[in-house]
Amino acid sequence: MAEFIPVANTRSASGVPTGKLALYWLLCSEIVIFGGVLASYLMHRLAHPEFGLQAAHTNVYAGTINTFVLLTSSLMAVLAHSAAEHGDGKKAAKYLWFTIAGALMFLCIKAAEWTSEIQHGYTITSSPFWSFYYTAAGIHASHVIAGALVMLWVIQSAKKNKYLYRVENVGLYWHFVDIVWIFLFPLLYIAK
Amino acid sequence: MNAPAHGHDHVHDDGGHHHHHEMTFVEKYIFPTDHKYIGKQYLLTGMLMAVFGGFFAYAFRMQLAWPGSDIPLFGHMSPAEYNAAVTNHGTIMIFWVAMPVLIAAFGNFLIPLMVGADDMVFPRLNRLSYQIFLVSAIVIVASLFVPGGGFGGAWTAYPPLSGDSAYNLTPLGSSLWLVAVALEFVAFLVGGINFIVTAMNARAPGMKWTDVPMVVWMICIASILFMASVGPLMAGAVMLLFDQTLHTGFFDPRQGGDPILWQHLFWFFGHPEVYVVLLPATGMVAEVVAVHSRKKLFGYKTILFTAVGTGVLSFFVWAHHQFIAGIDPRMANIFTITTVLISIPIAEMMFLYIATLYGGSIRFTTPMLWALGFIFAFLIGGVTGIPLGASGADIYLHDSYFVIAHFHFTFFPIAFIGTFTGLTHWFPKMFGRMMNETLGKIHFWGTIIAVHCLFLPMFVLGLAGHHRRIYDYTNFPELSTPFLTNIGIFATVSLLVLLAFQFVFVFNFFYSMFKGPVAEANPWKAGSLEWQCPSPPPHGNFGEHLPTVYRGPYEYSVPGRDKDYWPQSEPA
Amino acid sequence: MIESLVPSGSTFAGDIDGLFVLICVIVGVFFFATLGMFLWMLVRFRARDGVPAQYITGNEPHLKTWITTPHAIIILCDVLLIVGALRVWYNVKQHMPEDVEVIGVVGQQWAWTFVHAGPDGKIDTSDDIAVIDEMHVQVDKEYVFRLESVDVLHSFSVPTWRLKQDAVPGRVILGWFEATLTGEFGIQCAEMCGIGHGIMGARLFVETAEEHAAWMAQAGGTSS
Amino acid sequence: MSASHAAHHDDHDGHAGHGAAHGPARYIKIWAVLCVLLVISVLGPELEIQVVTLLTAFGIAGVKAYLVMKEFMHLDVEKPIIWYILATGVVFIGMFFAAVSVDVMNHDGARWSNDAAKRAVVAGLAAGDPANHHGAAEHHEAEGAAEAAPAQH
Repeated sequence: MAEFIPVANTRSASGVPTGKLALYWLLCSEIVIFGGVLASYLMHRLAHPEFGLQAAHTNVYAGTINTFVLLTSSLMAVLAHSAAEHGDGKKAAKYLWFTIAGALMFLCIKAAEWTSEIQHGYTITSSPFWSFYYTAAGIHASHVIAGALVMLWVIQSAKKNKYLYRVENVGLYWHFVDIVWIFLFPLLYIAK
Repeated sequence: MNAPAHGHDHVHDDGGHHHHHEMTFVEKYIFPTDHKYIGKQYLLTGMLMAVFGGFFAYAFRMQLAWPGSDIPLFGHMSPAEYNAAVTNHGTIMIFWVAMPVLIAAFGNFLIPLMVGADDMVFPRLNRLSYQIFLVSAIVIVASLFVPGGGFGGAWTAYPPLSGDSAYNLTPLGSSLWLVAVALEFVAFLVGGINFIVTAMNARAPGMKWTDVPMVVWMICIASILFMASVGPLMAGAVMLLFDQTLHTGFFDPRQGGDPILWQHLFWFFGHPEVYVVLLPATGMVAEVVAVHSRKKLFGYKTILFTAVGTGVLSFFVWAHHQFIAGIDPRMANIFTITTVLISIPIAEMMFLYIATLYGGSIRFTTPMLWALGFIFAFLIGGVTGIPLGASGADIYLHDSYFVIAHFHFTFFPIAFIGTFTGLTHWFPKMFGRMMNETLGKIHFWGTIIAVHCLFLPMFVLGLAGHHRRIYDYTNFPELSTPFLTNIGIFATVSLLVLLAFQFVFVFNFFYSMFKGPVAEANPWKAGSLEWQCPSPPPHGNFGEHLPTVYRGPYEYSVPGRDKDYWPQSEPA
Repeated sequence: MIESLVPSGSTFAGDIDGLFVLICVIVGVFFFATLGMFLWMLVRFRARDGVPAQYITGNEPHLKTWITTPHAIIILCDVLLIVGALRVWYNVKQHMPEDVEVIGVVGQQWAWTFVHAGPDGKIDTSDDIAVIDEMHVQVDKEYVFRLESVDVLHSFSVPTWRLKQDAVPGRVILGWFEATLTGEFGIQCAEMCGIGHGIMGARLFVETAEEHAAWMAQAGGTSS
Repeated sequence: MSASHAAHHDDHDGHAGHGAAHGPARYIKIWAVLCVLLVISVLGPELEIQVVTLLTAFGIAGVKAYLVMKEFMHLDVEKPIIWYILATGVVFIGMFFAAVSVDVMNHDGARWSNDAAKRAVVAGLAAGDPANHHGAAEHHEAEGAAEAAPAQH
């Protein structure tokens, strides 16, 4: 099918590149989605001291390693952006592969962690804390998956040195996913 | 400055595809990326869904007027079917009729044309938005036919009723309903980003923010409102879906959850949602009033500020839907104040529209009649909202037919009168043919009279204590006196008349689409950009040379010019 | 206005009716003034041959007054409305009489259970009289109701008293009323509660002190 | 060559004057700082002092988020409109929390009390008490008992 890339896409009346502007609007909508979950969780957390006792059963080590993995993959994303900025699409693609590797590692650790928790009897229906735990982390994990898939798509054009601005945009999304986890980590794991 | 570089990239890189203008039928109509076709897809899907919504309205009004009788085309109505009908009438009319038609159809069709662009900034994302929307529409219709029947817990879906199939008895219907609503939100988030970015970035050279037509502004403000308000409900929808399917206890008090939380999550979105659909309709009315009275809008910036003010304020009022729902009564005081204050910007907006008529040369064309009808009906809807927003009076009026009458006097003008305003005005641009004025006027007068006969009596029913969503009022002796019963029958008969007049529109719409007189490029002699290209606009809208803007969109009757309009793209 | 359709049967019913009338008068004035202006313009400025439209931007001071003046009046009226609404709201929903008899109201799919305090005037004692779908109260006596729900949301609505309050499962919500009119009235559920929502009604009996005592003797006797 | 790249960069993204400040070396430095902060945020709560927990867990989360936004997302050199877009979401969520917490975060209010939540707290604390907690099975029983009790009132 013929691709039609309109002139509209190339205009920049606001001074911000179109892709980036759209991405920030997307992040705005994501902020309110995660904000809704986190605000609901926080209200319950502050009013229910028993959440702290249940949070003690979470695996802080897994959470810490996952934070480290996401921080590192964020670094890879920004290095990819740096390479793309210098016009080196191949290098950018390489760094994006590292970022995807980080996403996969994050998901594997998450899977192992959840498996162990479910085996210990802490399922999504065990208590409101565990419901929030699985829901919030699950919504976040779905964003990790989505980000990794989009990165796969970006890599295809980046390695041909095309659409290099997409490397920055997917990186920005990835940093947002990272920031969400930065807040989820203390909320779900550390605060007892 | 980077823009040409990007454009360069795009033209040369499409993975081996090359650009050609002749498109196959499938490309053009089934999977189009052209904003005009996507807009028309939204329009026709919305109109089709309106048939469902209208049919439900017909069915449950018949049940209310003649309880227990066999309803033609429906048969006997059970309480479960009644609940499913009222629930899905509300859901479909708001999420699958008002939103797709007002925001998506007109937004898609008008924004690129009005800002002088050749398409949306992300045409394929735009197509994706419609496809997700179509899936959501299929899911909501499918939810009516699953075992157990459609979801019947009201469009607000308050848990625990909606969260536990032991209470609502519709295990599949309620989950599918929720999935459909969530998918619809995703579709409009994607579409909304596209609208906002198009209006922000793809404006024609020379188009300052005060040169943007009002309807574009309104659709963008509405999209921003939607985007900023829907997040908590998206999160809530996931939580409620888990409650339904996995039996978690987010909203189930037996497991330590809180049903009030859902009400907040819902209405934090639900109230701005009213303005999400209202603003595009008022934008279209502004366009039509200006064009057909040959007048500049009275205070362009003030109208804009009232719209922004209404939008922002709409985030601070949601709990007036919950005054008596068990929220802390002290909070109700704050929300009463904010709710009553929202009357200031919205009343001012209506004043400014009426002031636009001052000194004009009003042509009573069909679109103008609809626009004037909107102002008239919306005035009724607006003033009857005040008793509901004032907490003291709301104690009695809450969840009564007064509420129904009030919000139908807002939503009917928005969703239908607004749509008819836009459709009759932009029909020549959409389809390249004129609609029949005589049939249009018959349709207008029939509709406007019938709709007042339908909803004005409901104010009386509400004051007499009729509650909403009651299957059969004969169970309540106080509510089934002959006087009240006759009012109900009168309303139902008015509905039948209203529905009958819609056939006039449907005939006019499809007949004119194929057989109407061919329209010139600018039949209304309007100044905004969409009228400066052929009717209907070709692929790419303006041909080789996209327009440059020199002035505002409402330069009508400028002294010293022989023509009473001044196209935005005409060099000085 | 409302009392011509539904009798006004509690101490605060008149306040709510009065507030409604106040609002109707204020918004009615605005509505008809706006409508009059609107219709006048439609007639005055209809298209006529040889009369072009004027070029008005909306910045002309003598025309802007027509917007800013009503704008200021609306703000004043809003203050009036808010004061009126909050006064009524405070009385009905925030004020709470002390040391009065409590009636338990429990909603469930799809019936109301009314737990009357019985002869000792205290709820949660052995002589409570629990009745399904019938509420018996004494006229001109303040009561507190204790609203609960077993399963889903319900709304305890007594149109005659202008009283409405949702029952939320897991929560206990208190309110008060004082009936002023004897007789039999309707009680409805005003919040969607499932397929039986349309039949979830109950009867309210407002009785004089003697009648109420007689009912209590009879009901207490049969129920124990 | 690098000067022309920097110029192009400024041109492209509006990162005026920051072209030199953002480079791989700096990104790695920031990453190292983030990792140190992560270690602090995990070790802080081990002291089991509530103030320290709050400061290290949430204060440092704020610092980390700030660093990622400033250094990785380059929000410091972005146009104000980006800030307005993001602030829209944050402000509305803050307002949502402020208004809703009155109902959901409190278990008692003017003329209402959330008995179900209070029961959940009691049952949850009993079940989660290390003294009698031997696994999830018992945990479930305790919850079941807590549910059954109030139904009889």
